[in-house]
This record gives sequence, structure tokens and C-alpha cells, in this order.
Amino acid sequence: MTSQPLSLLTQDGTYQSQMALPLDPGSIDCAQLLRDMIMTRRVDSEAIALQRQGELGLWPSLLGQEAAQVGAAASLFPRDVVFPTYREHGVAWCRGVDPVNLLGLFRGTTMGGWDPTENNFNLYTLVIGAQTLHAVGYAMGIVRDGDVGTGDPERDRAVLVFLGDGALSEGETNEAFVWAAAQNLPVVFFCQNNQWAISAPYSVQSRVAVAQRAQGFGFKGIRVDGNDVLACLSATREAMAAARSGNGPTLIEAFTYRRNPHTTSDDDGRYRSGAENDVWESLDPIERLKNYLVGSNKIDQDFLSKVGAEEQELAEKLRAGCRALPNPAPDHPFRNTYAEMPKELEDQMIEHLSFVETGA
Amino acid sequence: MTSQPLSLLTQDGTYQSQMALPLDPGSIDCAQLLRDMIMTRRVDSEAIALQRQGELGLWPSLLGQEAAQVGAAASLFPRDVVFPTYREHGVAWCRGVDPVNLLGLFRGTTMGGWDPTENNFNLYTLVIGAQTLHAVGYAMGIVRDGDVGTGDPERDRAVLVFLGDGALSEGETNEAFVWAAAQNLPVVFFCQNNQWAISAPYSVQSRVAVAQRAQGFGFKGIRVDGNDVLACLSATREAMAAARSGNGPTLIEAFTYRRNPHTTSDDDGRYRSGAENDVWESLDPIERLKNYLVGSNKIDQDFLSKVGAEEQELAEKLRAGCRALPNPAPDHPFRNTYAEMPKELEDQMIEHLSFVETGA
Amino acid sequence: MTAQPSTMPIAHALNAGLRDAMESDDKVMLLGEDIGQLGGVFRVTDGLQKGFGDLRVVDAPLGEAGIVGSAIGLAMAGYRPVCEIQFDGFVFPAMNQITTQLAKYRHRSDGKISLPVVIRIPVGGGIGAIEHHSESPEAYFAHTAGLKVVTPSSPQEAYDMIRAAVRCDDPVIFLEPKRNYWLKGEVDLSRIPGPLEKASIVRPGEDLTLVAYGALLPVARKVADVCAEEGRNVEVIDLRSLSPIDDETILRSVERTGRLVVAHEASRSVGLGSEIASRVQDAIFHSLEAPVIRVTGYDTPYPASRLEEEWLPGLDRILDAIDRSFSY
Amino acid sequence: MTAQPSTMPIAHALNAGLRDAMESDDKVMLLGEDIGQLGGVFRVTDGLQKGFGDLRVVDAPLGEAGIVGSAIGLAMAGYRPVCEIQFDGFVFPAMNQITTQLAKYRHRSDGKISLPVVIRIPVGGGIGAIEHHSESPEAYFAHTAGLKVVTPSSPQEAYDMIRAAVRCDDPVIFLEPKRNYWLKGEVDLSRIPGPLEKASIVRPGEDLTLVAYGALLPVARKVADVCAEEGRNVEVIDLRSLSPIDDETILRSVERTGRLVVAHEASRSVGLGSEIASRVQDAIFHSLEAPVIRVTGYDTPYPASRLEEEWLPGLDRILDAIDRSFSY
Ligand SMILES: Cc1ncc(C[n+]2csc(CCOP(=O)(O)OP(=O)(O)O)c2C)c(N)n1
Ligand SMILES: Cc1ncc(C[n+]2csc(CCOP(=O)(O)OP(=O)(O)O)c2C)c(N)n1
Ligand SMILES: [Mg+2]
Ligand SMILES: [Mg+2]
Repeated sequence: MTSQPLSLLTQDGTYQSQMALPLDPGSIDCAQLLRDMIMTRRVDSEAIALQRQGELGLWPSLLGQEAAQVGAAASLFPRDVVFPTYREHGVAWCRGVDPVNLLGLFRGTTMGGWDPTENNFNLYTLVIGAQTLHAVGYAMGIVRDGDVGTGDPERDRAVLVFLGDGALSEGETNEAFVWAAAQNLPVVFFCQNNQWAISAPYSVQSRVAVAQRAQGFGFKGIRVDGNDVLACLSATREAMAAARSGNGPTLIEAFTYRRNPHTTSDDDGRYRSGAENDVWESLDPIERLKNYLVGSNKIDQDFLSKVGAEEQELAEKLRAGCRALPNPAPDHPFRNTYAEMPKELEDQMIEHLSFVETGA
Repeated sequence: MTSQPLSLLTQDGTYQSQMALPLDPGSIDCAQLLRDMIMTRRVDSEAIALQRQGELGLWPSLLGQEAAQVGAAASLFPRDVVFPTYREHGVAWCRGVDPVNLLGLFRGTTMGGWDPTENNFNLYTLVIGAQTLHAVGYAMGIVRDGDVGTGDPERDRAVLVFLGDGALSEGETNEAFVWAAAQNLPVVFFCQNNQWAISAPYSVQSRVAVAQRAQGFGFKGIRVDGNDVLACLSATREAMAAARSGNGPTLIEAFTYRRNPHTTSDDDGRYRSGAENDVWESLDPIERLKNYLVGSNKIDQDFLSKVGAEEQELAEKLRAGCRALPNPAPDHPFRNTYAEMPKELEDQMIEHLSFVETGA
Repeated sequence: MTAQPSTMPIAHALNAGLRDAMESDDKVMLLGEDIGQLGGVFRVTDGLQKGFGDLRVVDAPLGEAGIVGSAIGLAMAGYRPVCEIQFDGFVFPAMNQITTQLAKYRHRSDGKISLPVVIRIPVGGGIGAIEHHSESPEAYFAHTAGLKVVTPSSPQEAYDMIRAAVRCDDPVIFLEPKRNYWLKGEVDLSRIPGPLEKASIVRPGEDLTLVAYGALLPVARKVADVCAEEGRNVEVIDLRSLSPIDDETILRSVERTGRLVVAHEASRSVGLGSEIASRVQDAIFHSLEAPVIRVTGYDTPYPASRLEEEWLPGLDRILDAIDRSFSY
Repeated sequence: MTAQPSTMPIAHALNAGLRDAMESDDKVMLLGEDIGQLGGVFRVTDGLQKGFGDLRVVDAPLGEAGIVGSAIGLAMAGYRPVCEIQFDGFVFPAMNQITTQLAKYRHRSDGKISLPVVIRIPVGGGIGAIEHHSESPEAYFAHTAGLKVVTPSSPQEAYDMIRAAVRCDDPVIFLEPKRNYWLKGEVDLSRIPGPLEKASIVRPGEDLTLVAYGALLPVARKVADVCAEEGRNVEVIDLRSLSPIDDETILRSVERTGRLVVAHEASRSVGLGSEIASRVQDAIFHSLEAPVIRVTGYDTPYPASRLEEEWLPGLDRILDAIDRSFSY
């Protein structure tokens, strides 16, 4: 019942075209994709290191999912809008969110960390599935703005929402599918099936592929190799183009693997063997793209050295930036609960600030 | 994308066998089905009359859905368990629930009205979709009792849960699909697609048939003519047999029509035309079965007279029974909130009863 | 729109308020089950889809999480959605979106993002309804920081408050006392709505303060009438805003009267009455001549409708509480 | 099982209690996300799937409505399911099943059907967690008639109360103070659990009553120590049962002391503190020498963890409230 995920690149870097994944690789800045994937991985590994040093409370690693995220993100126009889960550091990177700002949530200095409107990249959502409905609502807004199906490439836009395989089981996610389908909304659901929801293997959620879910709601589902950045890019580009032009939603399943524990707090030795991990390490998405680019002489050692230097710079910026993230002011929660602070809350704030001041 | 609902009987009463709907009509007591449908309709029309007379606050009519309900119910063994919505008066009838007891909820004398364990027929559920999860849980219990797939016809059992087309949009219903599929539970979802959820036509919920939803979750969906009692019986019997023998869930869509307003409080003239109703009146499920039975000489006038007399008796019983339904005692809510009444609640009860006594 | 005050029931006043809001801001839109051609089961949105089209008045799929969740997304996209939850008992599937998303988003975004979403809910009992159609869920919302919770008690308040709620940049839970939908009153359609969060003294008095809201306001007025005959001047306060609570108005009143009774339909424990009692005894301990007394629904599920008349806090139970207050 | 008291943290005491409950009744089963091989994110169910199999310890699909809804069905089928909600902030998708179904079913069935479902939820802040992992949702449940709501504060209480909760024929919301999961104490594994709904005086005193529960108990004890140094004898009551509330124990205490402070982490408005204050001032108005004072989380969303230490009610804020009480 479950078909093989579609791919364009073999692990050794051979490009094989696919009817279902239209792409002209010559038109793609593949080196940029590689750079984004490398930088993304560095953000991730630096954050893990910062967590180990006690600078972050927790970090959800994306190791192994770089192709899925960078591929999906590469399909976006600036005016498209993204709703992430808590693991889309690669998408954030591609959208231009300062990676230092990704750390605040996990350092405990903020609940958000960036202005969602600045890069059309919304805040991380920790409640599984909740963001799928926000994406649907935003897409309804796009329809009402008349920014769909106009044929004007400067105007049409769509929403890309990320979710995990576990999120497929939440009622809210399925309601999002209902709304998107019934109203033919410009929204693309991008599910990274990394095969685990913390300790639950995908079999706890379902016996059929993620992509198949869409059929039940009457829209298109497509299953791609999530470790193949070109496959992810092609599928998402097609889906976003369809959404922008008024042809409704798509569910993309990027079949991949969460190579690290769920978060730095998780102990995955309790529920899975390293052997599985070895297999997926051998399917590393960065190596795959590198093999392709080196094999076809699209990049050289110079390029890789330059990216290596950039990485280094980024790492230093992250470390310094993390430590420099300002603690929130004690009045922060009070000032940001309502547009205007109610009297009783102001009293509470005054009481609180007096405690804080007296060091009590 | 949406296939024609499968049927066995044409409106003029011709039987046409169907690969997908195995049935030996000779083995079925069709006269009994007809009787149940007629009696069910009478329960309904009497309840409507009682509502008009002010004896009931409200009544959700099943007019037009008798075949779906009686057909589904006829597939059940006594040990199977039913979870209804609020409209399954026909199923209740077939399960042996005293129809007078259906009235209490709508008269305001109870929130329930019968003992769910007596006929393995659970209480009506008004919160759309909520009962689908109870059905799933009950089916998990059956699995844990070891009462599935034993091959012992006295032992294997399954759950039949009813839902409407509108309920397909609730998150909880979809979670029920997730659980039923992933755990391969002995539960059959029977959806009466009567094409309306109050004023919302089915197109508000979905652009594809109800039955197709199941595919997305990886189990079987089947679409039958809901006005054809034999088609409904066959599909449900197959599905229940599969469930009992450990082959997991099925979603049955019985495509039919809600010929009355949503409830007696509804004014359907505001949102639909009578023309649609006329079409569906001409597809009346009772007439259809009658045509078949009379045409094939399986019943005669005698039979119909006898049922007519039974109907009359039932009507009188309902009218008298409704008026005789006891008002709940004023201490009812207090006594039934907890197994043991907490002290503070007892104080509230005493306070309350003193008000009631002094007529205040 | 006319400048002449006209007489209309609460349901029509809400309809007029929504219509005004939609006319004056084309980002205002409505979302809910059966709100289009049917006009809602209580007809509050009657004619609005016809007037504003089905992109602005949306018949929603049957899912409350979807209604509130998509309203959040719409608000992020610059709209001001007004959701209708069909009955009080059906708001619970939306609780996750309301509490973990809607209420917290301003805080999460460090104040950068407002979610001007209104959630209208017909609430309360007394209409002979079946289960889940007579609930009073205000305490869940009033406990949730980040939400405003308001309830009108008259056609004028309904008209004013719904317009103010739509204009409010915070999420507003707008509770409509359903048993009084058809209660008529004068409505001045040219009135500029005042602040949402003010309580109002609807009848001044010196001897005891009676705080009520929503459907109990007419009962509270009647209580005051009866007391007046007995020579007791009861000051009746319409709470209007259940979160935030207008402490000032209540405290100044109780400082004068020394006695306070709070009435609501919702269950007693951890309800609005508890909050008001708790605040008042703390703020003006020495001004109280008697304890604050709550007259509320009991701590049971809402009963079968044959019992509701007695179960609901009514004239006699409130009068009894007042007697008890004076017995101190 | 040993009859010797042994020292263990709350998490292990809960594990032992669940194990005992499963051993003594094979209808007891567990349902939740990651409770099987992982043993739950807090390891409370560690080893139980290994011991009792995956039909009795079920790794649930990622849906809280599904967890509670299917527990209801299992209870109807004669089982006694114990659900785990992974974190406090994730109980809201299950609110519909909890409030409209679980809490009401006994009443709906005219007392014929019991739903012995336990819902375990790690609650509260103070562990440096991210959003939705530090919530205190007790007020939502305590306001809902038909639910029992309890919370242990020590390993012995945890062991006793979880067993009593599983045996209880009513639905029980079982709140586990997560920041104290690793707090150790002696546990007598042969103790027969007492009634769930009793508060307990964990430290007697004559001058002021301090009511707290869950994670604040150790803080309350420390407060009492500090006060004792100042010559003030604070009586500390562990509420244990948040619904129903054991009025008797509180009232008898406050009658003696004349002063009451209530502390909890949840937001102040319409919280448990409001309820207790409200009841006490009503029941023993003349015994109070000062108003009941609440020390609580503020009426804001739970803040970013860098702020939580100060935001949470701690020693100093409670001491300050006690000073204020004595100032009357
Ligand atoms: C509503 C809700 N329930 C439970 C959790 C706890 N939780 C956090 S992540 C997670 C697993 C998510 O798995 P998946 O959707 O596959 O995403 P992944 O972490 O693999 O990226 C769970 C159960 C949550 N965050 N929200
Ligand atoms: C959770 C919830 N939301 C809203 C309602 C109000 N309501 C009652 S019946 C109904 C329509 C149900 O339609 P469908 O599922 O098709 O069943 P039908 O009435 O057609 O049998 C609605 C919206 C409800 N009962 N429960
Ligand atoms: Mg996953
Ligand atoms: Mg329907």
C-alpha cells in the first residue's frame, strides 16, 4: 500500500529524472542549497553544544532532516508564509531569521524570539498540530485578499506549514485538512516523516504512508525522499505553485529520519537501536548533494573552504550571541498579556516589581 | 472521484445482486426489516406530534433514514455494542430499547433514559463526534478481553458506532479513525450521510465522498445506498464480521437524506428547497422494501394490517408513556455527580431541598 | 443606520452591532456553523451573509478547533474574525486553540502580534434545552490570562459591547445570555461604545450590593424591587466584564453598603463568585459587615431541564442570601 | 513488595503505586504517549510495559482527545484506565472529552455507569522548561462538577494517592508536581491508602493557617520554619484534594488561628485560592482576624523560564503575605 518515496538523486550523487518530480537541475543554484544545508547543520550542532554547556535548557536537533527543510524552503517566494513546528531551524535559516534568535526560546529568555512578520516565518509552535489550523486561517486570508490565482507572479502567494509524522494523529491537524480541502485553500502541508514521535515509531500512528492521508480528504498527497534536497524542492515547488494559482492544497511527505534523540533531554537508547541510525547516516543528505555537485563539477574545494569559513564565523556568532541574549525584564509577562494592562494586573506587577527590587 | 452508492434494490422493488454486497435475500427475514422500519417511522412521527403538543422540547427526526438504521442494526449480534448519535431511534428500536425511554432526554426528564448495558446500546451523544472515541476504547476493551478473532461465533464481538456527515469534520472523529486503524480494532463506523449538518450541505465539509475518508487512514470505506435496507444490511454485516474476526475497522457511508428539518426547532425553508425533498420522498426506503416484498409475494395485506395494528398500539403506548415519564427528583443531580456525595455538595443539596420544599 | 433609539431584542441588537462593525471595517468577518443562510440557530447573524457575501460570513465545517484555529490564522493575516460557537457546551473542542494559542500569542510574540478575535457563545440555561445547551463556561476563560471575557445584559449593552469587542485588539470571549435573546429594550444606534471592562451600577442603593451579570440581571433588578418594598435599598451592579473585573466599581459600592451578594448560574466552586468574594474580603476587610455570599448554580452537571427552574439561582435564593447577609 | 519503609523519590513512588494497582487488579491499564519502552518522559511508568505487556501499557497515538476518549470507552467495557498526559500544557486537546463526557457520564446515566478513569498530569513550573511545560491547570478541573482533582506532595502521599485514585469509581485528575518528582522521602509500601478527599495538617500551629498543595508544600514547610524562628507558629495544611475540598480541616484550623494564607502556582484569578478564601470568609466570618490572603502565580501567561524563579510564589512572597495578615 505504501509506495517507495520518490527521489531524484541517488546517494552516490547520480541525477535521475522523474515524471512526478519535474525539475531542471540546471536552473537551480545547487551550491546554495548545499551551503544552506551545511550552515543549518552547523546551527544545529552549535546549539547542541550550547545545550551541553548549560547555555540552553533544551534543543530539538534536526540532524538528518536538512534536505527536507532546505529543499522545501527553496520553493518559497518572500511573500509566501511559513508556519513551522519547533524543529525547522533549516527553514528559519533559509527565510533569513537570525539563528541567534532561534536560541532564546530554548534558553528561556523568550517564548518567541523573532518578529513573525519580518520574514513571513511564524513563531515555533510546541503544541503538536496547532499551527496547521493557523496556516489554514492565514490561507483563508490570502483568498480574501484576492492574492491567489490572479496569474500575477508578484501577487499570488500561499502558505507552507510544517508538521511531523506524530502530528498526523492530532484531531486539529485533520481539521486543518478538512478546511483546506473543502475550501480549496492555498496551503501546502509539509510533513517530515522522521519515523519517530519521541519514542513512538510511526507504526503507532498509522499503517499507511503519511502522504496517503490526503486522499481521504480529497486532495493530493505525494511521498518524496526527504534526504534528497532536489526531490523535496521539486515537490514543494509544484505544490506551492498549485496552491498559489488556486489549485488547492497538497500534503507532502518527506520520508527521512531523526538521527538524534527527540531533544537533548531524550534518551533514545531506551527505544531504538543504533543500527537504524547507521543506515540513515549512510544516507546523509549533505553527502548526497555533495556527491552530486562534486561529481558533476558544480562545486570545487574552494567553494567548500569558503563555506567552511562561513560556518566558523556563524559558530562564533552563535556562541557569543547566545550568551548575549538579554534576559527578559521582570515586567515582561505583565506588559505583554493584554494590549492595555488591566488595573488588577498592574497592581500585581507593582507588587511583583517591589519583590524583585528588594531582591526577595 | 465519488462513486455511485451501491444498492441491491431498485426503487420499484427489483433485486439486483452486487459483487461488493454479498447477500442471500432468501436467508433474511425481510418482513421483519419492513416491520422495524415501519415501527421506527411511527416512533418518529409520534415523537414529532408529541413535540408539537408541547410534551417534548425537541425531536430530531429520522424520516428517510429508516433503511440505513434498520439495515445496520440487523447485522448485530446481541453481544455487539452500539454507540449512537442522537438520531438512531431506529437502531434503538431494533436493539430492544423501550421507545418511551427515548423520549425522556427530549422531554427534559433525564439526560440519558436507559441502561446502556441492558441492550448494549449506549446513551445518545449530543457532542458531535465524541462517541466515536468511546467506541474505539470499547473496541480496545474487546481486544483485551480476547473476544475478537477467536473463531468462536458465541464469543467474537465488535462495536458499531454511528455518526453523521457533519461529524467527519470534527477532530475527535478523525482521531478515532487513527486509533482504529493503527490498532486494527473491531469497530465499524456507520456514517449516515444525510447530506446536511443542520443548514450545512455536505459540500461545506468535503468535496469527496464520506467513504473515501477511510482510505486516508488505511482502512476500508464503502458507500452504499442508504435508502436500501438490504444494501445497508449486507455492507454492515460484512464489516462487522470482518471486525469480529480481527480484520479491523470499516467506514460505511450510507448515502441518504434527512427529509425533515434538523430537529423540530429547525426551519429548513431558510436553506434548502422542497424540490430536493420531493426527489428523496420518491426514493422512500419503506416503499422500496414494500415494493420488493409485495412484488415477490413475501408479504401480503394481512401482514401489513398486523403491522398497522402494532403501530397503533405503539403510538398509544408512546403517548401515554411520554406523559407518564417521571420528573426527576430535585436531589437527582446531587446524587449522581459522584459515587459518594462530597460534604460540600451534600450541604448544597440540603440547602436546595429546603428551597424546593418551601416552594421557594 | 438611524440615530433614533429603537426598541429591539438582544438578538437584533447583536445583529445590528455586527452589521455596523462589518460596514465600518472590511477586515471584520464572521465564522461559524450555520451562520450563513440560516443566520445562526439564534438568528444573530440573520441576513449578514446576504449583505456581505460568503467570503465574509463563512459557514464553517463542523469543527470548533477549526473555527478558532483558523480565526487565529485570519487574525495573523490582518483580519478581525468573529467566531460563533453554536452552544456553550460545544466550545470545549476549541479549548486548546483558545487557551494555548489565542490567549498566549501576544505574550509569545513579545507584544508584537495582536490577535483581535472575538468568540461569541450563547450561554446559560433556562430555555428547556437538552444536555450541553445550557452551560455557563465563563470560569474557564476568566481563569485564562490573555483573554477578555464579557457579557451584555440588555439590548443596548449588546449593541455597544459587540462593537467594542470587535474593535478590541485582544481576544474577547463574548458570552450571550441566550435565555434573554428576545428580551427587548431601547437601543440608541448612534451611541459610541464605552470601555469594555467597566462594570455598571444599574440601580443605586445603600444597604447591600448585588453583583450579577448576563441572564441574571433582570432577576437581580426584580430582587432589588422586592427588597425595596421591604425597605432595603439594594445596589445592583452589572459586572459586564468578567475578565478583567472592574474591582473599583465593586469595592466603592461595598465600602458604602458593607454587604455583598454575588449571583451567577455557573457552578459555585472556583467560579466568578469565588473570585469576587476573595478580592473584596481582601481589599476592604474592615468594611464588610457580613461575609460575601454567593448564589450560584450548584456543583453538579447542569440538570435535566425539568429541574432547571429550581436549580438555577432565582429570586428566592437571592433574597434568602440577602436575608442571611443582613442577619450578621 | 516489601513491608519495610524505603526511601524513594515521588516518581518511583508513583511507579510502585501503579505497579501495585496493576498487580492487584488486571483491569487496570495505562495509556499515554511514550509510556512504554521510554517509561514516560519522567520515567513514572518505567518498566511497566515490560512487566505487564503492551496490551496493558499502551503507547498511544499522538492525540490527547484519543487518549481520554478511548479511556472512557475502556471504562465502559469494564477497564480502569490510567491515562498519562505528557505535560500540563497538552491536556487541552482532551478538554472536550474530560468536561462534556467523562465528568458528566454518571449523571447522564442516572448513576448507572461509573467511569473509573485516572488522568495523570505532570504539572507546574520551576524546571526551566519551554512554553506549555509549566502550566498549572487545576482550576479548570476543580470547576468541573463530576471530576475529582487531587495532588500529592510527598513520596508516601504519591504512593497512597495513586492507588486510591485507581480504586476510585469517579474520574480523578491526578496532578503530579513535576519539579518535585525527584524529591525523596520514606515510603511505607504496606500502608493502606486513606481517603482521597482529606486535607492533612502536615505541621500544627496556632497563629496562622497556611494552605498549599503539590510543589509548594516544601516551600510552605520552609515558611513555617522561618516563622517559627520569629515566634510565629504556622499551621501548614496540605490540601491534597482540590475537588472536593476538605472544608472541615481548613475551617477547624482557621477557627483556631484566625488567619489564613493560601498559596498556589496557578494564576490568581478564579483559582483555588479564590475558592478557599470565599468559603472560609463565608463559613467563619467572625473567626477571621484578617482577610484570607492569596499568594499565587500572576494573571499572565507562564513566563519564559529565565523569569520563573521570581514569578513563582516563593518563600519571600508567602512570608510577606503572612506579615500582612498579622498586620490586621
Ligand atoms: C498536543 C501535544 N501533545 C504532546 C506533546 C509532547 N510532544 C512534543 S514533541 C512530540 C512528538 C512529536 O512527533 P512528530 O510530530 O513526529 O515531530 P518530531 O518531533 O518528530 O519532529 C510530543 C508527543 C506536544 N508537544 N503537544
Ligand atoms: C461539538 C458540537 N458542535 C456543534 C454541535 C451543534 N450541532 C448539533 S447537530 C449538528 C449537525 C450534525 O450534522 P451531522 O453530523 O451530519 O448529523 P445529522 O444531524 O445530520 O444526523 C450540529 C452542528 C454539536 N452538537 N456538537
Ligand atoms: Mg517525527
Ligand atoms: Mg447529516
